[in-house]
Amino acid sequence: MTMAIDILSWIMLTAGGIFVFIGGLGALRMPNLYTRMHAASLTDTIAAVLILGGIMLQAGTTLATIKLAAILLFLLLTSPTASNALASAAILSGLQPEEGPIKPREDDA
Amino acid sequence: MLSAPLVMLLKPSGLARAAATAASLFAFATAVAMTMGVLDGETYTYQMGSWPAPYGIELSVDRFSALLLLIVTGASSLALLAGGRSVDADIEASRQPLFYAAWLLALAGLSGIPVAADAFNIFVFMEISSLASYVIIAGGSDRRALPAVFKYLIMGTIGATFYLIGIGLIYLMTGTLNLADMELRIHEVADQKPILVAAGFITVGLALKAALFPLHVWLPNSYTYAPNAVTVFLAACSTKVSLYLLLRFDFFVFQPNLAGHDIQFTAFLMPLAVLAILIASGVALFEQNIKRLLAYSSIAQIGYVLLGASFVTVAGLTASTVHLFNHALAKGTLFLAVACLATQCSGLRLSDLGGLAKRMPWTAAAFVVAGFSLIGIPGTAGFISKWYLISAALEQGSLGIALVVILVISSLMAVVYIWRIVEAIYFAAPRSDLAAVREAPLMMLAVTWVAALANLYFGLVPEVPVNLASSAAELLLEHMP
Amino acid sequence: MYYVVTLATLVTMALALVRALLGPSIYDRLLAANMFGTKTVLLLSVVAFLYGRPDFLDLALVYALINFIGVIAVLEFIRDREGSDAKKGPGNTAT
Amino acid sequence: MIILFGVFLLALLVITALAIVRSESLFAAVILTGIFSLLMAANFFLLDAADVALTEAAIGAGISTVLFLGALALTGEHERGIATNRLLALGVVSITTLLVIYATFDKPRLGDPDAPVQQHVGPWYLEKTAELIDIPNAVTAVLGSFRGYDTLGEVFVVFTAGIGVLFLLSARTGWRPEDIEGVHAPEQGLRHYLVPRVVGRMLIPFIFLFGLYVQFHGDYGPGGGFQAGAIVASSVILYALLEGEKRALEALPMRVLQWLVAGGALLYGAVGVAGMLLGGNFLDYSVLASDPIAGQHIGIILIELGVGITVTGVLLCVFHAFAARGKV
Amino acid sequence: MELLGLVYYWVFAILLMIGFYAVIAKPNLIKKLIGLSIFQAAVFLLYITMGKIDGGTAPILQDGVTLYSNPLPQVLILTAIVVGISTTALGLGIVVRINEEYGSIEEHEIQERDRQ
Repeated sequence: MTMAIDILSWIMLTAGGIFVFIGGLGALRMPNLYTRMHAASLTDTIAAVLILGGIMLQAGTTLATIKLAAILLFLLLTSPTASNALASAAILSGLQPEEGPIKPREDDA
Repeated sequence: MLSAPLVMLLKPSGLARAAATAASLFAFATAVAMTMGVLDGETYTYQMGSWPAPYGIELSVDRFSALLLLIVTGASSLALLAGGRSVDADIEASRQPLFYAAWLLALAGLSGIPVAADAFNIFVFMEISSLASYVIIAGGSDRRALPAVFKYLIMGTIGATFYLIGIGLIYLMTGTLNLADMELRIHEVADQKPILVAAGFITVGLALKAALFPLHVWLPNSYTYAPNAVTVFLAACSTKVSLYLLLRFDFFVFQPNLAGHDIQFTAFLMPLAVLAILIASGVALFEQNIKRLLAYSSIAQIGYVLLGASFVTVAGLTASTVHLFNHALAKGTLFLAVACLATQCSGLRLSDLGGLAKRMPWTAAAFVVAGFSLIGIPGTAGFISKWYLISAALEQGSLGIALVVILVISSLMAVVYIWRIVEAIYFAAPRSDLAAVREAPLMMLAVTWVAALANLYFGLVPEVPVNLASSAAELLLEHMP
Repeated sequence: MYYVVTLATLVTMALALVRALLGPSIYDRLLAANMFGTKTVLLLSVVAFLYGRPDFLDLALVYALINFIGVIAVLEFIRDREGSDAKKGPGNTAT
Repeated sequence: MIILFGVFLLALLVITALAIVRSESLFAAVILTGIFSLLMAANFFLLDAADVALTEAAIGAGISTVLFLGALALTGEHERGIATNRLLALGVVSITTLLVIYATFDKPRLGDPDAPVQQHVGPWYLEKTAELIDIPNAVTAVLGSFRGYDTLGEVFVVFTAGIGVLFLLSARTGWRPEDIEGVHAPEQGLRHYLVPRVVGRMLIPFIFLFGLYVQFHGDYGPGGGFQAGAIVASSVILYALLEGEKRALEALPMRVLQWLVAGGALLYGAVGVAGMLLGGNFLDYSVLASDPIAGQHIGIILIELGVGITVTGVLLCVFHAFAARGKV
Repeated sequence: MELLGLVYYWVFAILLMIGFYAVIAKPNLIKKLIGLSIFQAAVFLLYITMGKIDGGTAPILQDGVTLYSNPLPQVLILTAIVVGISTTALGLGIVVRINEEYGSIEEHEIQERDRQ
């Protein structure tokens, strides 16, 4: 049983790590603000779930697990909220999402 | 137990002038009592929280720090007693409680430094005093006070941070923060690079705070645009406290342990001191605003103090400590007189003051007495310290003679710049718009005269400060190998 | 295995930092800063376990909180500034 | 391995610092400063300084960013001038740096257990904390008791800053701290951002509670008065940001805040004096209860409370002073 | 590994340099304050670095752990951080007032306006 939990948690951790990395790449390489935001916020959430979940499995039923759950809850609440506020602020400021095929811009070269 | 009242002073919570004055006088009384005790050869120590010294924080008052306490609390009390009217003119009533609270914090910080025996504790109190000084200087009604304070804040913080780096490096090598303990433990590692660098950082950092010559740029404007009462207080003591720390660190911690440190100390400080004396006096010669003129004169006087210290002899150190005391007295009186003038006149440029002596004879007379003391006319306190300084310089052989020449030149310069003010006040044609000017408020005048008479008293009966200073000097040099 | 996660997080932090440096708009920087904060939270949680001191998770919680407040504060600031820009003329948000 | 992570973080730190100095937009510089603080805090954490990391995060990344933004809102956000006296600066700076680097060569290597730092006073604290004070967090023990006087001084530094900002910003306009309530336009806060408001409202009590937890758990884990003060203050700041200054000030008026500022400092001092009255030295907590260890516990909890109250009060006063200034 | 142990000190020096440079060379007052906080942060790093001990852990006592890092530097830095934020807050207060009086936060513009 412990073996299974271990394996599960390792898988979650590794997957989390990969998502984190992909998110980072996306935030760097995507061509404009909204796509970058998409990459960053989606992977943020899933990576947080996977990594914190993975650690929780490792920790077992201790105080640490409760704290981890609190962190997770907190991240799940704040991270999308921040992204949402950010996006709406950007739209309100007049930065329109581009439509149609996207051309790479100079600063991303 | 005696230092505890000083600490308790730290608790102002929106109180007005009366409370501030009372607290300040109380601190002054405590300081006097401690000075009496210290003169009998005692050293007070107090362990915070009852933890033994290298672990807990210790306070200690010896002969050197008692002198400083006397200066700080005395200056604050005089300024507060006299300054009421002057503060009223600068700051609206609704803001005054905050102002006085900051004042008390500055007092607490400044008096906390000399009593602390723990390097980091000194840093904390240094920050209290500097933050509070920034606040009270910025209280000035002139908008130029603000950039001046900002510059002071930047330079003061750099100074304090340098000091912190120095302490950090010493702590890194010795593992202790208590000054006495540091002195013992630094011995084993004295020849290693971090200690040398630490000595450099501490010296430069404190020199910055003390407005030692090339690092003085923050001082003139801060003093000029501060509220007058604040100038009285800070001019008399804030740089003095940094000087005290500088001497204390150099003589207690570094001198006994670093080979050749005394030579480096002399070689580094003496030229700076000479330059400070000459250049700052020179600038003062041409300055029009009297507060700024006196501020430059302060920079020159700091040079005197360091010059005395750079001889690394008992006579030299006695001279500089006496001068610390006497200069605080003379400059305090001068600025008090200026504050009196400022309550009645619109501007403080020389041209604004034409013929004021006829209108304000008492203020003018006090100004002259203090001015004489600054110059060093026999019979005033300033004479005593100049005398000690010159005799200490003469001990130095041929170099000393050159230094004496410099001292004489700079005294002559002081004669000139004080004379310019006196000339304006007494002999210039009275300005018509000053006809309505009357004498300063009685309270201010009385306090100014107490201070002026103190200048004369300590000039005629110099035993108390001289004894204190010479025993402080011996104390410093006891630590030499 | 913790190491792998730590490494991935660190690299991502570096990438986010690059994005924060490149800009080009304030929102990009803000996005990067936010991402950076979340990654720090993850990093701290993982390192706490790596050190075997899980009681330090409090820290991660504080970071998450501070990060959120920071983003909100910046947004408020932008809104404020645009309010004042609107009076003066069209604001230029790209930096 | 950990040290490699540390070095990696350090590299990021240096890059960020460079970018901060080079960036022409002050706004970007402030955002980067936030990142810088987070990095710094992560580094502190790797170096075993949990309490410091907590403080740096709460104060450096949170509060100081907010304060800088508050000041930026009142001034301009672009740097206009070019660097002046660059040569002089470079000269002074390189001399300093060379000195520091010169000093490093005799320094004990990172983590060397034989370094003098680890020999003298440090271990004593660790041993005696368990014996004399009996709380797990040695940092809190040293802070609160062994070096309680420093902490007292520090509270007064904060206090001074609070007084200073209030004093400065009350100049001229005839504005008094108590007036802030009246000067606000009704539509404040992030009205058109619905989601953050809802979520924020949900989170605020939680943050507040968490602040209290950090306050009172400081004896056992990382935390204590400063951190808790900063967290509680940030929860109120969040409230002010979301609901508008006015609502926040209705909940916690300026007068109350000023009492908090003074009260915390007074509480700290009172504990010290109580120690004296009961026959010990200033800040001697052992005499507060019949059992010295219990006395130490009471003393530390009380002074931490004093610290927390003052820090909260000052940070909020400063925040409101900045925020209100713009609207006058 | 020998040199790696000194890297922290070097980074301290570099950060010190960056912050110090900003304080001296930048004419913008807010930039100066930002520089000042980097400058101070560098010193914090120095202190924390010296307290670290190999194989040690944070000085929060726990059963079964015997080696802790030195708590004292951490205490000092807690104090120093708070001192730092106090200085920054006060500095910002002054900057805001300067901006009100002069309409600028650039050093040279302020000097010009004083000459008028």
